Amino acid sequence: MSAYLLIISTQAPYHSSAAIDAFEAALAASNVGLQVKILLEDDGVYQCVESQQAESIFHKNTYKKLCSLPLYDIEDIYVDKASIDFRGLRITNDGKLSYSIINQDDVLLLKRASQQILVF
Amino acid sequence: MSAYLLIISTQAPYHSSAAIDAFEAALAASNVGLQVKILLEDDGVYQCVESQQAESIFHKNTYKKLCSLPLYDIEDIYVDKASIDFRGLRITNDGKLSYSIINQDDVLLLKRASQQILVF
Amino acid sequence: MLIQVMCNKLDQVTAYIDDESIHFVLLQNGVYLLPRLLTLVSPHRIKVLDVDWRAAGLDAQFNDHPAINNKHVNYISHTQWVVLCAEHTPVMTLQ
Amino acid sequence: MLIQVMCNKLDQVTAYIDDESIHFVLLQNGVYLLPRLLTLVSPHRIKVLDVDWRAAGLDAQFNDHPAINNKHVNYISHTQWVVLCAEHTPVMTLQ
Amino acid sequence: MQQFALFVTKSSYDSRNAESAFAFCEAAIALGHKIEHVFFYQAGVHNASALIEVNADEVNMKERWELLHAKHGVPLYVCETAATRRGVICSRHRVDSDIQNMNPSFQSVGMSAYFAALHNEAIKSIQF
Amino acid sequence: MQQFALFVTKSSYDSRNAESAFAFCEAAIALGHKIEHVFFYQAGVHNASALIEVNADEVNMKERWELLHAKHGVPLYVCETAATRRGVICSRHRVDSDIQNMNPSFQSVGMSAYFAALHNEAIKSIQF
Repeated sequence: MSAYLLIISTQAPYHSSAAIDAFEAALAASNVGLQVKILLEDDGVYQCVESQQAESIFHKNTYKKLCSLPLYDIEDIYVDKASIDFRGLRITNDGKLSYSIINQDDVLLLKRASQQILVF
Repeated sequence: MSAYLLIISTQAPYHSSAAIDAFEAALAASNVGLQVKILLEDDGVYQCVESQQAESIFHKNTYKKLCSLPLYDIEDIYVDKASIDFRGLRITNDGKLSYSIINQDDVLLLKRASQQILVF
Repeated sequence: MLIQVMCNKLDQVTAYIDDESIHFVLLQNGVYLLPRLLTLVSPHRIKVLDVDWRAAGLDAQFNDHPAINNKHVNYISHTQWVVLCAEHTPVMTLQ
Repeated sequence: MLIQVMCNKLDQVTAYIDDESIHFVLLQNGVYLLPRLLTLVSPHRIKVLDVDWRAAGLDAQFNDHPAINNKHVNYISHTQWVVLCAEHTPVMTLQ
Repeated sequence: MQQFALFVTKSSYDSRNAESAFAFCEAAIALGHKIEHVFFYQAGVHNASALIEVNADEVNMKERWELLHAKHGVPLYVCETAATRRGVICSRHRVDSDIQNMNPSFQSVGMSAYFAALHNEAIKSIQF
Repeated sequence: MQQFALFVTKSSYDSRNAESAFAFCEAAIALGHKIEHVFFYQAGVHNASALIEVNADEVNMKERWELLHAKHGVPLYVCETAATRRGVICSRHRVDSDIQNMNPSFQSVGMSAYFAALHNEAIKSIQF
């Protein structure tokens, strides 16, 4: 497997800028040709709730932003299953956003096998 | 009991500015004649570890700062016992700094009976 | 006493669940606490800022949650939030 | 893999305790994790930035802690910290 | 009528804190309550920066605070000590330079300004 | 010799993050390693403010970064987008104004500047 940058997004959308900061970092890295993988972990899993209504607080929908990642050649999006379960969410991979829900062992492998990691 | 402002300091010293920001807020409030009480809670209890060596990181000793509070007419300093115990600390009230170690019920009373609360 | 909860940290609020006189208003990341807080605290003690709840999009996620589904939750407007803050003393904020 | 721990949040590191290939360097508020982390992870996997540990002043608090008392803890200088970061790939930071 | 004093501790882009505080002010004023002042402390002082520029489709807190001040006369107080340490400077307090990056809708004050108002127990402090 | 690229995400007064990053740079350089650049993102962009003033007995990160740049030639890169949103402005990018509060030891760049360097797998990224 070739070297990749892993961007870990751990915060819920909107109330801090972390989610958007992670998104923009991923775009910039992919733009210069780095292989980028994204992991949503901890409160970051709230970003892939499809029914977000960001317009109610005049922000831009994070779910839709994530859906645009393949346009920027970022295809590898992972979501930590333990984080989903702990929060009682019912997030499945049948919406517009394509991602892999992975268990704790695979999350660890994803981190260990990366060349560089940034956590937001 | 007369109205008082409760300042709750919840962060360890140095690595964030919260502890010093709380200290300076307390001084300013006392300076204009408000009755101020201070509660150290959560990681804030690390501020009353007497053996801090802040000079190793070129900062000013938070314990010594707390010791100066009576000079600014702030006499009521409380430390949450549950936070001390959870961290395995052996903090006792026999050092230079005078404070009361209080249990969870009294912490709650202290908050409920306050007129205003600021949390740092 | 009113607690403005802006964070999704359950351990920050557990000290207050047994005191029936304490009320909670959930906003910002605090809205994510709602499903778990409802298992510990009676719904009448909890208010949720409506616009922040809708931004999170959690209605569809928890539509089989007993309290959320049965409309026992008090979703409030900014105006109702201000009224709450005027009513209670003190108001403490958890970020 | 090396994890730079700058926060005092045990739940942020528990996912890594069973993997013997993962090492920890504790700095800033991460030094406060040391007593609890030592109950979960072998001391050879933990390094503690010496100046930050001394600033916290915890030596006297934990002088009867088995590992801390018996000098099994690796307190390191800035130089040794850089060496560690050069040795391990990747380096992840928890704030 | 209730009187409120707001205490804002986070910067406007990194957090929605200032947005919540502003929404509170608008709703309170609409109800006939009074906002005595909004006080900016810690990273909240960055709200007073005159140089922040966000995209046209993003929430613009600079404009919102200016509006609150202009339309309703709400004093926007910035803790001078906290602001100086964080690079938000009001030239009135400098003799050596005419550099200033503080939004003129904001006013640089000592921290006591916040607490002096709290002697009036009718004023309720709300932290953001 | 190891090459490092540092990624700083916190402001200098609110956090000791920048202090740790600086200590890392000094130790690395003393060991003969190379700091390719220090990149400032999120609230880290406030490190580039020219207007920060701390007390004489407080850690002065502005001076430390200036020293690192002057003495060792380490490039200090500031993410322009992140900085603009947070009120740290470099006048070279503005036609409408001569306002500038960015420390001249720092350089305003696009975010790609950080990542382009990581194509070289010998360069190790360290986040602060």
